[in-house]
Amino acid sequence: QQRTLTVSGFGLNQNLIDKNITRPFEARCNCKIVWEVGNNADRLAKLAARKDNPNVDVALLGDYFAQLAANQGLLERLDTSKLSNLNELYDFAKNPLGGNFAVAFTTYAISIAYRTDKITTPITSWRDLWRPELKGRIALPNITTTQGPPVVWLVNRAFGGTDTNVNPGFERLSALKANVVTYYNQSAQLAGLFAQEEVWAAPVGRFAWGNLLATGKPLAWARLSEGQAGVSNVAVLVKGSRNQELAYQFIDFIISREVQTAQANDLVDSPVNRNVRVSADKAAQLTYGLQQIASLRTVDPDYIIKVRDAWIQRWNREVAR
Amino acid sequence: MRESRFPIVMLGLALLFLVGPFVVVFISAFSGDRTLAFPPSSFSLQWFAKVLTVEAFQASFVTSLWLGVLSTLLALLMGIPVAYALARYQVPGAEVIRVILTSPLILPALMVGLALLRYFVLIGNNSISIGLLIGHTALLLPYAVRVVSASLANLPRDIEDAAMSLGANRLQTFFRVVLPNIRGGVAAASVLAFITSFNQVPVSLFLTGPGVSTLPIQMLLYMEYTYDPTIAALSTLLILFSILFVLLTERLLGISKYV
Amino acid sequence: MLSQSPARLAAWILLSPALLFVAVFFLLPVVALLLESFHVGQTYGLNNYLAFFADDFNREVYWRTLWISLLVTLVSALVCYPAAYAVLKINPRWRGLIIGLIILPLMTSPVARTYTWLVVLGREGIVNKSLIETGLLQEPLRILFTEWAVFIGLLQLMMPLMLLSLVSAMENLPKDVVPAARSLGASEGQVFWRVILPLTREGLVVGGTLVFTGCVTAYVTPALLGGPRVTMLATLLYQKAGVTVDYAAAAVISVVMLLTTLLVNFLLRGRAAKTARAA
Amino acid sequence: MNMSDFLSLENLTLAYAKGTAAVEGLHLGVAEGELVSLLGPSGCGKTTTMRAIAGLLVPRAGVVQLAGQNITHLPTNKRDIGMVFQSYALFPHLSTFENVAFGLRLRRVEKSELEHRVMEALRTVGLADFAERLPAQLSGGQQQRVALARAFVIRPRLLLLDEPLSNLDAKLRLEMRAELRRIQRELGITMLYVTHDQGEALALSDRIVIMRLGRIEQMGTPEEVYAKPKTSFVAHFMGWDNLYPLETIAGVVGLPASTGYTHASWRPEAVLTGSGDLQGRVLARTYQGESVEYLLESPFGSVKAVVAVEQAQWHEGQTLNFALPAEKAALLKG
Amino acid sequence: MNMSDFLSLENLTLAYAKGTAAVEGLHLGVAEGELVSLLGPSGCGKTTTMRAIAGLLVPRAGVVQLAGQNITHLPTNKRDIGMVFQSYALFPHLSTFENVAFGLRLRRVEKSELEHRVMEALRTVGLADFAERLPAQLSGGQQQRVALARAFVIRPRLLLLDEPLSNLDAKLRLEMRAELRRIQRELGITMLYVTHDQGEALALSDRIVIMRLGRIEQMGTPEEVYAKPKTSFVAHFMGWDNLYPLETIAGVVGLPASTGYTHASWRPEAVLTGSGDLQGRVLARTYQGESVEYLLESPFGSVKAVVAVEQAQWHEGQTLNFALPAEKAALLKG
Ligand SMILES: Nc1ncnc2c1ncn2[C@@H]1O[C@H](COP(=O)(O)OP(=O)(O)OP(=O)(O)O)[C@@H](O)[C@H]1O
Ligand SMILES: Nc1ncnc2c1ncn2[C@@H]1O[C@H](COP(=O)(O)OP(=O)(O)OP(=O)(O)O)[C@@H](O)[C@H]1O
Ligand SMILES: [Mg+2]
Ligand SMILES: [Mg+2]
Repeated sequence: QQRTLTVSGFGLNQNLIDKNITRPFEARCNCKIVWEVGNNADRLAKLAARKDNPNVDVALLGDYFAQLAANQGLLERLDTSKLSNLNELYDFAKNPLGGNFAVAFTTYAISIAYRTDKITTPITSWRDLWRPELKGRIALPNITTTQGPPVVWLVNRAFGGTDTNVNPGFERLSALKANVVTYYNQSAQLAGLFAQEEVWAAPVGRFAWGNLLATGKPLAWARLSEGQAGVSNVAVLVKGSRNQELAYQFIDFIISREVQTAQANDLVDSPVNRNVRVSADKAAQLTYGLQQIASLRTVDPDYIIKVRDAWIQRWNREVAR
Repeated sequence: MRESRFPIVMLGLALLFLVGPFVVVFISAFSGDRTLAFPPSSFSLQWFAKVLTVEAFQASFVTSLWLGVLSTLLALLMGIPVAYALARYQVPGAEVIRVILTSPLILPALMVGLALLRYFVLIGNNSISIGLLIGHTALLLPYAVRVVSASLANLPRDIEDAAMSLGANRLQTFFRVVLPNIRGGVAAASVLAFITSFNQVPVSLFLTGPGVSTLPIQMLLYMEYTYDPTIAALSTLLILFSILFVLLTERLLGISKYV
Repeated sequence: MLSQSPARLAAWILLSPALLFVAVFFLLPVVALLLESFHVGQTYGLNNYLAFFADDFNREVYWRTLWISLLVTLVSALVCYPAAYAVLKINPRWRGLIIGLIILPLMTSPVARTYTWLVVLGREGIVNKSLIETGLLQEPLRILFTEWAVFIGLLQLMMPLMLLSLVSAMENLPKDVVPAARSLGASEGQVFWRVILPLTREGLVVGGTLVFTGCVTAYVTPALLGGPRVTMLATLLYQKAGVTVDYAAAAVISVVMLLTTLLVNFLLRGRAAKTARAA
Repeated sequence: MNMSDFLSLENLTLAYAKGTAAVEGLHLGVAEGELVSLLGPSGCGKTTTMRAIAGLLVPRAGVVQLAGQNITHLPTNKRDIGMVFQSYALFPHLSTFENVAFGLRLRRVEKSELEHRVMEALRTVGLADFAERLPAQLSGGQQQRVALARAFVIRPRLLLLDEPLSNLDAKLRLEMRAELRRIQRELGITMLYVTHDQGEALALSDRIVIMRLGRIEQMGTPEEVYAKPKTSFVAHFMGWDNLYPLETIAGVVGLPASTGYTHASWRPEAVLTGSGDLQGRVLARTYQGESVEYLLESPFGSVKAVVAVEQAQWHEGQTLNFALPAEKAALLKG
Repeated sequence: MNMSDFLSLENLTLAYAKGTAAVEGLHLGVAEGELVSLLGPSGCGKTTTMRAIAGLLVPRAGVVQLAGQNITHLPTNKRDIGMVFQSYALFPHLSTFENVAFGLRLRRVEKSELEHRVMEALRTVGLADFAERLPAQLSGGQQQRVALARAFVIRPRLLLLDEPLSNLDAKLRLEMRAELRRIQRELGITMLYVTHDQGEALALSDRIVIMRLGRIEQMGTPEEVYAKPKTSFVAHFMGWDNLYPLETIAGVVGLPASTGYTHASWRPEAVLTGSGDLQGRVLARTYQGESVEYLLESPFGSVKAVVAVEQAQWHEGQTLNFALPAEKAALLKG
């Protein structure tokens, strides 16, 4: 009987992921991969709900969601000796949460994607989102998404707030309501919103860029004066998984050079394997290279976890209505 | 005898509102563009081809099909005896029984899905597939009871008495006389139940897991991830499927009586 | 008919599988969920409800759900009355086709049906395009992700139920009462107000209950057409249970939904009964 | 058509949708105060004719005149024609009083007059004590009387009744028949009465119109149509059960053979038994209380004879002599 | 109860659920080959009695015996009692042939015999050519004949017929009545026949049982119950329309006043008109074809008289002499 590995993933570009990961891995391991897809919050909720009787082996999560999962005791510590490709990764990717709970398989910048034909003065700052010409034309990530809290954090910073005083950020975001069409729950929704002309500009993670370009609309990736924030996606092993051996093989596989190269070339995920080489024009569409990665202002998962619940409350009350 | 045109105009508007959007989707489904826009700038069949290749759709279509068939069967197996007992015996507390059996219709379906997930799947530690089957069966049971009851009400009791006077016992009477005469109602109930299950979202929403998902849920997911006309093509297929069903069932069974 | 007790036994044998099934697999979990909504620490109380309604975001969601549902019910009644009347008067030859067109949406996946509105109502959608082309609008209207989008989606989703209820109520009008009223001197309008309306009130109640309940509990439409800005009870329920894993809150929302639909159901029925008694 | 006719139908042709005509080229005149019955088998077009008079159906051709006015295209509610339906068609949501008051309210009759007229009408039909009941709380006969009161209280120029008694049981039907006749006499109202029961038509009508396949077959007083049927159809309908082709029977009973007629017929009561030169064997003997009905087998066909019970001495299987008296024969065309 | 009775009901008390008894203390015996009618108004318990005999209702008390065997608690399907229903109760999904074959198939009758017997039965009711039709494709009369064939083809020991003709129209009812009688004679089958139509009961029965409020009011041959009613109820039911308290009428017509009877009654046909020492004013005159019915107003109440049409010279409002011959009176108790 064939073995089955259940992987919880994002679902974005699933067809490309199937091409680059699912099918090659299935061929190699003579097993079957079953995907459970959804946004981070959804999937974390499911992991938590099934804590005592997990039905997922490997989960791919945003870094602070993985941290949340680790805090709730949902994760197994990784035996890194079973990951032969680990040493090819940039150092920050090897143990991003500490305690060997996770391995990062991609990292990405968060910035603003915008329509160059509609917005003639390029967007260069978070503050540009408040331009009157954008009335009813922007989408923000919902607070429960992975990008939600980092965007709040970045905006707060841009308007002079600090980690202990987030009032400037929330006040400004509340004032942004008139410009917001909707708050998105999936980065993937953005492609639709751009394609249907509902939205001209939106903060988004770099991983969705390929998807956005596919709409065929003239789009640019804003170079923000405040700099870009960086977030990693990590792979974790779910506690109680009954397919640990396969799970390690899978994690090792997705950080391998060949997979990381394939994913990068399809603009699915920016690579964290230092041996990956891509052409210059691909590189321009990705968060690529140690230099660029180093320039990102990393958002501290621990901080976000600490403030998230309060932010969700506040967001619901002051922003999302 | 000049009659006011107002009612006809309202009917026309109502129908336009109900069915008009389908036309837009039909046309979008044949788009040759990469993303959804209306009207499309060119036409092709590519999105229909795509529907057939998306694995999630294939798998969930099969799941939905099985789920629909099994839950319909279960609902009928339990519902027909209920309809018969309520129609033919003076059961004490018949009203209470009716309320209990129609409660799945009254309760918000999301609540049902949640309750099953929480207590049946998570706490009771049963598989999601079974939970899904139970949720759907419970939801279809009222339809089965109602539609079969309606057709039993049209079946004169006399013919059962006649069968018994001719020497048939109760079982023989049921299988030789009652069942053949309510098969229209049973067929209508099956169709209605199957369609209801096949289109169900709220109950299924909570009762999906890795590898277990229904077509509507996959469509929802897909729509969150992709904004191309694939869903338009799939919707078109589903609408055509519905038209076929409506034509067939309205002609054969007059299903509008039971909706 | 055998003697009384074997008949009763037979009835129970026929009834018990379904009753057991519903009781064990269905009512038990639901009742557990109901109880959970009252669960506070080790005891029971209304704290969860108080907490839920103390949050003005939740209150806003509740009122929004309520008024959108009521508006959909009202508008569909207003549109469907004349429409149902027309269905009856139309040449029987077309009748089947029209009934078919009414049932068609009911038999189509609500996901597909809601999806159509994404295409139709968008800023590049056919509604905005034609309004702009005819010069009625300068700028495209923002409809998607507003309460109006949810209203329109729900209206289309639920209207067939109202229409069918009213059509069947009118079909069951006693034979010849309309010609009788005409022969007594009633114009068409008078026939409608004095005979048809009072005699189809039951259909209105049934249709109204179906539509209202459907609106309060609908998930797909507010989720797709409203988005997080237009949270409704159903989407909030999903968020609580599926995203924030707050089962107590989710249970509270379920109960609030249930009570709201039961209450409206009860009120509508009460009205109908009262008018019936008065008459 | 007679100029003095109160209601006149001229060359009326009626059809449903695109079907063939249900009624064709109908001419009929009704004098004021007259009660005329339309009698005929199911599907002959009685209801269709009524509907056209009421304005519920637009004629394909022809004219409907009432009191000298062409009303062919007047809407129903402007015609002032009362209707009583087989199904009663009472408004189930209104009390007896309100049912009867319905037409008066539409005419904005002033309150005290309205009450007076409604109660007067209810008294006429003997239902003054039932004013507050809903239709569902009345028996069939009572409902029919409410329908009648509702129709005549508006003082219609004409009252149309479509098989008003056919949903009642036999005893009640007889009672209501008398009642109806009384009310018609009392109010002097012109009535057109549809029925397929010949007894009812005979008992009630000033004139009977016998219809067949959308046309008038014979028209006349009850005595005329009962005693002098002109066609086999009318004869059969009126109970002339012994009907034979003239060529068969003429020689046997001594009637002239070729006179332009096709059939001869005798009522069962006209058959002489116990004497005569014809012979028949008793096939069946049916006791009817006052009389016995014999079914006889004879060389030219079966014969039905009704015999007073005192003279009914023959039993099944016996043979008896009988006669078909030539002077009691009806000679028929077609 | 007679020992030779084929069917006997002894002290039968029947009730629905917890209600009061619908039939109480009924005694009835039916001889083999006899056709007995149960006659009575709606609700008097005729159907209830039938259902108990068929085993569809368990008696609250009493015994049902058939051919000497106590069958009170035998299930319906073991009784071998055929039933024919007012609604026909044909199986809508089965052809005429299969409807008739139903009981034989349950008895596992061998194929060629089954075909033979079914076709035989269909020939008996004249429907051999309709074997393949579905019930919906048959007329009412044909359906009723299928129901009859279906019931007697299993050679039941007893045939129960519950108003089998009441859904047919008047003409057809007469035809089927004769047919039924013929078949009963032919097959020699014992029948219990329920009806509320006195004409039907008179025409068909060997014996008539008149029921009222769940009890037997009178029982006898058709001639007995028609000509010699014992109670007002039976008299009224049998068309003795002129019914007066004995104390009122005795002096007027010269009957002895106190003889233990309470009422005297005359049939309308027994009233003498044109002579006699009583006087009456014509209230209504109803033409009936052969005869005219007069409703007369007299000092002791209204009188109904039926007069042959030739002698019916009086008109409404006129006064005429009449007589109630003492020798034609029925004296009644209660
Ligand atoms: N609504 C209708 N549409 C089409 N044809 C009709 C309609 N109503 C009646 N007809 C046809 O018109 C003809 C006359 O029907 P009508 O109802 O006038 O008969 P009727 O004499 O009143 O019979 P009955 O005694 O059965 O009431 C029949 O052939 C009938 O089939
Ligand atoms: N299923 C039932 N449940 C309760 N009471 C019943 C039922 N059927 C009949 N009855 C009552 O029993 C009494 C006798 O009814 P039954 O049907 O025997 O009368 P019937 O003589 O056949 O009358 P009809 O001529 O109307 O058929 C009536 O008072 C009736 O109301
Ligand atoms: Mg008619
Ligand atoms: Mg009965």
